[in-house]
Amino acid sequence: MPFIPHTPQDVETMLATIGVSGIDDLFSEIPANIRCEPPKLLPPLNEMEISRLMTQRAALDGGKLGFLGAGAYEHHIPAAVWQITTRGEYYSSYTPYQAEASQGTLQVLYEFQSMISGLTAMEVANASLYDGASGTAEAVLMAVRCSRKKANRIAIPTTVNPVTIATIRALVSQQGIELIEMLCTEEDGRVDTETLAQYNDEDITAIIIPQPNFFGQLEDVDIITDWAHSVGALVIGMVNPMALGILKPPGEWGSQGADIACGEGQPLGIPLSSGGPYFGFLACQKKWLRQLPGRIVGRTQDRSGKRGFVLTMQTREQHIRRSKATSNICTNQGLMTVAATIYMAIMGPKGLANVAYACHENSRQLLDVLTAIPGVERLHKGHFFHEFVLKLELPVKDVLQELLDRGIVGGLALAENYLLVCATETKTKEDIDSYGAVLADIMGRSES
Amino acid sequence: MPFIPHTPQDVETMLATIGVSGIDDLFSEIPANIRCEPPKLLPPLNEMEISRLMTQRAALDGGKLGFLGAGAYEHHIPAAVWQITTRGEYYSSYTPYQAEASQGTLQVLYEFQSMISGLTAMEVANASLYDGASGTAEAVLMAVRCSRKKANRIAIPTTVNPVTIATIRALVSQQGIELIEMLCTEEDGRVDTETLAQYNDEDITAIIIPQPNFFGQLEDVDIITDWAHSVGALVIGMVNPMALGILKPPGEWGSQGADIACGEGQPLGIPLSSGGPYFGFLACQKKWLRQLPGRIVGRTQDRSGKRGFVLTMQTREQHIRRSKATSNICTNQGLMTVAATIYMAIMGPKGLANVAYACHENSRQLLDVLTAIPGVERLHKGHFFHEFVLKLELPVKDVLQELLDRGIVGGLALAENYLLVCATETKTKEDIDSYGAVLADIMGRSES
Amino acid sequence: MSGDRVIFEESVPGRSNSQHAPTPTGACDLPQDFLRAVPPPLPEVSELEVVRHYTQLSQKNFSVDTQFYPLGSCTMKYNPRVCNSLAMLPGFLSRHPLEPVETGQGLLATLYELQEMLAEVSGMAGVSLTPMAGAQGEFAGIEMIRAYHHNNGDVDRVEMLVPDAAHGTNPATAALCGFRVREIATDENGDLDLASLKEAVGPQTAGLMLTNPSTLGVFERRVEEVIAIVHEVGGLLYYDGANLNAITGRTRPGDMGFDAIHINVHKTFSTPHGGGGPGAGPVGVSERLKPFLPTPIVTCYDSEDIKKYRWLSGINTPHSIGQLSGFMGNIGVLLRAYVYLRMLGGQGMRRVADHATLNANYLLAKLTAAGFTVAFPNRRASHEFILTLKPEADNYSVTALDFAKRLLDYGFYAPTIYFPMLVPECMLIEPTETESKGELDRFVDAMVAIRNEAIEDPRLVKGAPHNIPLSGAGVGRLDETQAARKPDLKWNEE
Amino acid sequence: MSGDRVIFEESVPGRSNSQHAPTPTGACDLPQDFLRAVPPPLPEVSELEVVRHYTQLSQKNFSVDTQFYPLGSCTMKYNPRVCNSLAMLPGFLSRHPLEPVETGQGLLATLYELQEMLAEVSGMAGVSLTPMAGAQGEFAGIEMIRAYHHNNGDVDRVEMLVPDAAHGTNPATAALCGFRVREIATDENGDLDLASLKEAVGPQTAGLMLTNPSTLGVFERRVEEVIAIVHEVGGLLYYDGANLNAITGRTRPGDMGFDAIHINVHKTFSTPHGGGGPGAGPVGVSERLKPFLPTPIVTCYDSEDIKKYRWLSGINTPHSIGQLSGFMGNIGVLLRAYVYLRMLGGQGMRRVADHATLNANYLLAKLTAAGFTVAFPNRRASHEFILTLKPEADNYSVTALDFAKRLLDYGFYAPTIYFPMLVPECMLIEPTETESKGELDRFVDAMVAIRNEAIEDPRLVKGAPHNIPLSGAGVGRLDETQAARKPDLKWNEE
Ligand SMILES: Cc1ncc(COP(=O)(O)O)c(C=O)c1O
Ligand SMILES: Cc1ncc(COP(=O)(O)O)c(C=O)c1O
Repeated sequence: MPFIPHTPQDVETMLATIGVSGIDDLFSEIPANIRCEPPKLLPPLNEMEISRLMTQRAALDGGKLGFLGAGAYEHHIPAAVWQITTRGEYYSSYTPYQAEASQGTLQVLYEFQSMISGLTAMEVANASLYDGASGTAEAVLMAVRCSRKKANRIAIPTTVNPVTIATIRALVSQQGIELIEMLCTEEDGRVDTETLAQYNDEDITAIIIPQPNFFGQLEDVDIITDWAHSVGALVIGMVNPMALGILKPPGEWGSQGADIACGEGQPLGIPLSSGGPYFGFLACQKKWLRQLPGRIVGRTQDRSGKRGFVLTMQTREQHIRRSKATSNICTNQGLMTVAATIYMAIMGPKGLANVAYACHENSRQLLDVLTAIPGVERLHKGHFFHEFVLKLELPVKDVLQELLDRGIVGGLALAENYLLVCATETKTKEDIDSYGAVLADIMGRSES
Repeated sequence: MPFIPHTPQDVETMLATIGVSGIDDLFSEIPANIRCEPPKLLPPLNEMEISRLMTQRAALDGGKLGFLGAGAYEHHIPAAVWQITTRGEYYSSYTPYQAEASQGTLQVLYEFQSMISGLTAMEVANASLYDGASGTAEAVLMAVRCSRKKANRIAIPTTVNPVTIATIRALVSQQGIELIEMLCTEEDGRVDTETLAQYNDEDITAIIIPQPNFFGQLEDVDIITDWAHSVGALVIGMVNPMALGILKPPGEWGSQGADIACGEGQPLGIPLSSGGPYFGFLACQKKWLRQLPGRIVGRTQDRSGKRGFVLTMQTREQHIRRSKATSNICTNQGLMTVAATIYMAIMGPKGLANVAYACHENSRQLLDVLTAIPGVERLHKGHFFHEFVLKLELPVKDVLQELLDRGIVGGLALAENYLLVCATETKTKEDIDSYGAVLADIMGRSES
Repeated sequence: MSGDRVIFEESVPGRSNSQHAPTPTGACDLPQDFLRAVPPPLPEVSELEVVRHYTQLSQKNFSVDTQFYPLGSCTMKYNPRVCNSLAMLPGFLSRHPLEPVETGQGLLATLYELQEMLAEVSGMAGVSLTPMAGAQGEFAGIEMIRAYHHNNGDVDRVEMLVPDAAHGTNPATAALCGFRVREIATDENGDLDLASLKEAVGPQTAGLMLTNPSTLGVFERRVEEVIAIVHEVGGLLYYDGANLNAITGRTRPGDMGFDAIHINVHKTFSTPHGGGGPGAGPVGVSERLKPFLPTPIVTCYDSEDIKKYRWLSGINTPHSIGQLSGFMGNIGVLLRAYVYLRMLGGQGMRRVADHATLNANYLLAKLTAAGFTVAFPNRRASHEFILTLKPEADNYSVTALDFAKRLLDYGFYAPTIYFPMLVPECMLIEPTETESKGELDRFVDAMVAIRNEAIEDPRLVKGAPHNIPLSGAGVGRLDETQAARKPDLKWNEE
Repeated sequence: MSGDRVIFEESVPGRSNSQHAPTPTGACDLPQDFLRAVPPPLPEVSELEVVRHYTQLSQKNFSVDTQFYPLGSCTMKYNPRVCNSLAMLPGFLSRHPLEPVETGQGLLATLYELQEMLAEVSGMAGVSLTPMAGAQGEFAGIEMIRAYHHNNGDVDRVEMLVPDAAHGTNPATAALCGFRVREIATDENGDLDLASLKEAVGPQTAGLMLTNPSTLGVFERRVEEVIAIVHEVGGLLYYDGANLNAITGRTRPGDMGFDAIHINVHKTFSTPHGGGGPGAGPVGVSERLKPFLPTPIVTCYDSEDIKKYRWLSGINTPHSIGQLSGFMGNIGVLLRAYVYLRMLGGQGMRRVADHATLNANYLLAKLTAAGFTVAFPNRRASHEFILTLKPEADNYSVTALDFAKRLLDYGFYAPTIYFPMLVPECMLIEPTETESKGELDRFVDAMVAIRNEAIEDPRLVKGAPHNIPLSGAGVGRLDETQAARKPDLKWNEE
């Protein structure tokens, strides 16, 4: 019996101790008419068989030369990260309710909070949420709780990832929150700081500022932040944590800094994995601490004064506050934060900055190579981090299919002729040139 | 600087503490004319780059449907085995000289010795040697030390793996040991028990009995053992430990049992890995304990009576006995024994027996399928474990090449027309049928 | 020992691991305005120090891989190691979520089969795998109920009924979905109080959230009646699947009559808890809620006799409550669940419930025989059960918390304590099916030994833990009050 | 705690893990004579119990990944984790050793480049990777020397010279190769005593085995003279490469004039020690010994402008001393060494020696300043150095062994003690280049603290260890005498 240690003799002894004659008796309280037969599932496989099956399936997937970003990014992950993260003691423990027997996880989370706080330049951080998109929805709910305004109106620029917007909509619409679209400039693909005054009277509770934004462009975060604060709106900085290796952190945006910082943690040591598990991070200024959802770890001491760590501020949480909790989140993405913490510790400030630079450099190089091809040009002006939008003279869908047939995942189709492209530090000059050569070939063939 | 923690500031402080002005000064005792420049090596790669290179290289290798055995065997290895074995505490520790801080490794080795003793039915076992072949050479040297005979004559049947014989020759020939070839029957591919008496007057020190033998055949171990003992020769049982899941263990051969048991440990949870690292095991009757080479772990207690484990019987070893040691072995295959111990613990008696049965069953099935093909027949009569020799009407070399072109590693060419083939529990009916179909096709095409 | 320090205490300015980052070839072209003035204050430590630090820290955790972990409601069973290796195969790890489905047919086939198998195990008509954990599954389920009512023009159903014994996520989720929460009482045998239920239902009722077996460790015997009462008034029924491990292959929420459920795959399907996640909380629904399932969902079609798979979302699913996260859910977790399910098969799923229940009832019988007080003595335990240590607290002033802390010294993780809140000094014990009889017996011995200590030397127990068998000198009982009063939530150079 | 028991104590008859073994379809057809009468007495435990047991046991080890491990002569540096992942890629793991070279071009290219790089680092003309560890490398080297002499008809060279400070494997190897061992004395500064050497050499001399820097932690300054003396009489020179970490990129055995060497890749090239192995001991030789290299060796040729690789053995290598093991050596270990070497490059190899030497000399300086006695005070330390604790033993009757055991309590693995035997109460300390200054400082603090304890409370030190920071309650000082007197070498049900 896979994973069940009992011998028939054990079972017999145990049944006798309980005082029943068979296992069926243990289920006597289930009404007879809702009892069922064992489910009809695919036939069971032993470990050797399932290993072979999954190995075959995995061999069908992935492994392409990829230039896709759009919210999830391929980065080098030091081998140490996952070899340590998957150690049984991290992997198979629960949320650290018994602090004294969970100091490993607790200290890692404390270090994680410290690193996220440092990276975002915010005063406090929680110990993770599900992912970047749902975490941004939590940031919205939090902003609404923090604000004294009656109307709950959240300004969201169209430069925010549309899936993130949809997720926010799905998760917060029941709270009477209104999402207000803020248009961006066509030329720049970013929030038009000239026209911010249009929203002065909209009674905005908070604004989400993406940096870099969905198109890879860098927003004028200082101006937008100061404007938002001038109209009494809170600022939610939605950031790529890898970019923060070099970019100005939300805590330093404008004259006061953002109020809340959130984002997708995946770039920090988490594999692409077809979309998950990743993790969301959330940080804020200390004054909003009691509105921060999710687990929080604090440092304390034992009776002899020895340092230790515990889950704290639990009166915000659902298991204590129930329907009045700051969030319903319980299980979060714990193990991902272990990986991210180890990743950040290995990379350090210099490593993170160098990777961020390399991403930027590579994407600039890619831009040069691709826009040298006739029929390919960049859509926007202005600065970008490691993604940009191309305008192609051919239908993007067809181009992507041809690229794929030649082993290249070319980017994300945004519209008929627009293509969002990314190059991280993982791309070599040869990779970039090979994308260029293949694309040139595709574009050229259509010319003739 | 990869893997070096010092900052320039650290280096300066340290040099100052030492009282020198530069690192060069630390090498002042090396005569000037033998100093060198840094070696000219391939250019350094960062972790991302080397990972990509090795992944590309690994992708070139392996992954075939394989029917090769001949001393190394593909078996299912439970995932738990290597996930635990590569934990840093096992992986990055040294030979357990400081017992109190090495109880993990020591207890594992004690358990390993216990399991190997049990499997072979011998009284004591050591904690591993390099591999099966060199371990057999150690067994030969050991037998010579144990024996009171003047002449050092070791009988080796031709049913022993020829590479093992070559290895023994390379390793023991300096000791004035004579290796005497014992012919096998052509029909059976095993030691001819009828003609043993021929060797009665050869003054044999010890005989090596392989079970199963190189051709996969089962030797009449009881008869040979009793005969050897009757002429005062020691018996070295060279066994496949997986086969011992069902086969009679050396300790029970004949009326007294073998004196020494040795073999290649690879089948016990070690991946094929193009040949290593594997491990050799060596077990013997207690009376020969002081002649047993290699590390040995013993149980003892601390001052409060608490159970603990230490390296013991070290007066046999080179670091104490120097030129009079039982062997020069120092570093052995420690980590492999951790894997093997975990493997044996997971499999248990029933699991090991079932795998052994399945190997046997599959190879019988394979035999049926292959010998149904015209031009293919079995060379020997008699019982085999999980390997057998085929006689092909076509040159084996060409057939193997054709098989390989179609993704199948068909076995080992023994001679122009002889092919040694193996099927372990990893082969499904489809695998076997597909070998059959492809071979039939190859054999058939040549007919026409 | 590095693990006794915080990683920042190992930091030396200027240190870096150059093997992990390309050296920049030139200066950055971005204007200063966009850039950070100072580098992020991350620790500057060598790779060896990182490995040493986090390896040592790991040794300071109890876990299923190292200890018996009878944490009630959490189903801390063995997480097969093979699930980890197979979910982390390079093909799965390297694929970008937005790649075309052509590059993900292996994954999609797997997810599709998982959807089908979860539907079969739970008896539901449709499944979406996307929720990230139980609580998000609850959100999806309750949102679907809301969407269903709204779709019927039934917009005045503003109340969600929740038993008082329910897990905190239930009321929190209902509130998040905009419902007013109404609590329903429990009777003295742990069943839902039908009188309160009848009194509570009405046209304002959107639905009822039920955990069955409940968090009290007993099966809701009148579940059909409960369901009938709610359905009668037009409400829908939500099943919290956290305790599914108790009933797999014995009964199914779908057969009981539930409309929506979530499944904590990190409980019943043995994916790891990872010190707090990630898990996954697939939702299953009855036929009428299928159009509302969250996206994406995997669908299957035949193409030239080959099964092909693709995602359903957006335009294909107009009534869906939408997407709950940035991509497709916790794929890696779902892969682990698939491997587990495939290894067990249908009979295996029944064996899970059988042996989980056997272990709980055995432990219950032994602890009862040893003189401990059971919360619901007239009931059969499900896969877990509740002790009340009120007698011990009254007689020796040693509380459930003290017992819990002292168990750590004995090398056992503590059961869940003070939840559910209904039972005073309660201890919710869930052994799971993967623990051996020997381990259960040792746990009983420890409980008895602690009670003896409580009698003979209560301060010993109240001062626990004293000597947790952990590396690097464990800590003693930690001061949680100080932690909350003066929050120290990040490292500041002292 | 499972780790406090032996796995056999967890065994319950009849238990098995059916997920790992196919169920037999029929009865075995083999005659009873061939079969075992009773199943092998392996433990019968569940997979969870196995995982728990061996995970707990691992926590009872000190290791580089968890502690400073300054074990002299052993080069316990950081073993990069990436070497492990890349060596364990499925393509490498799944290949059978006897497969045709077509299926192993990735591996063979790697091994070929490794051969070339090791030749360059050591300054030798040819390399064979096949020896399984240092001692087997020694065997290969000494055998080649023997073969060389025999090939020259020079059969009367029956003596191998070995310094008295040499590692035990040196004389043991020489004996195994059939040589008479003759010890050469060391002078008071740790150099070889040239007078004894000159006296010892003659027509009977087959060669000299030298470790340089020697196991005394100092560089043999007159190495050229030593070599000349031996060459003069027709003997060859063997270099024991265990201490190569001290000189990489600074000097090369080949340039010194050695004829044969081995390299412990598990030392200098940072492959793990695995609690006792596996390692690998490639041998390098000068031009004249190349024909004698053990097989197989990888060779490279061009085929249609593509580099192809194949094994050299048997017929291609008529003078070879032959094959030393069943297949090709410890391939997985060699792969790890390759990855390490590629990450470091030539400059990196020099940095290794530089910083290993820096760390040793720094530690030496600090310990000297703290009042400890150095064995060779007039010498520069190489990558390791020797303290003699004779003064402490004489004054406080606290020995090197006591210091070693007490260091464990402080969370440090102990340096090598009582080797080399020349120095009384010796402690051979090798910090390696991967340890930080902070860690070295802490080690000095611990040594000083222990000496203070020795002065104030010698019994504390003599009774150590007392509280090793290990999981599952460490043991106290173990009785080795009892272990050897009444060997208990395997589990017998008590
Ligand atoms: C009864 C019950 N319901 C819901 C949940 C919430 O599930 P999750 O933690 O996966 O969000 C839990 C988890 O502990 C639970 O025990
Ligand atoms: C100086 C010296 N020579 C030789 C050896 C033997 O090497 P191995 O243990 O790899 O066989 C060692 C190992 O400790 C050593 O230190």
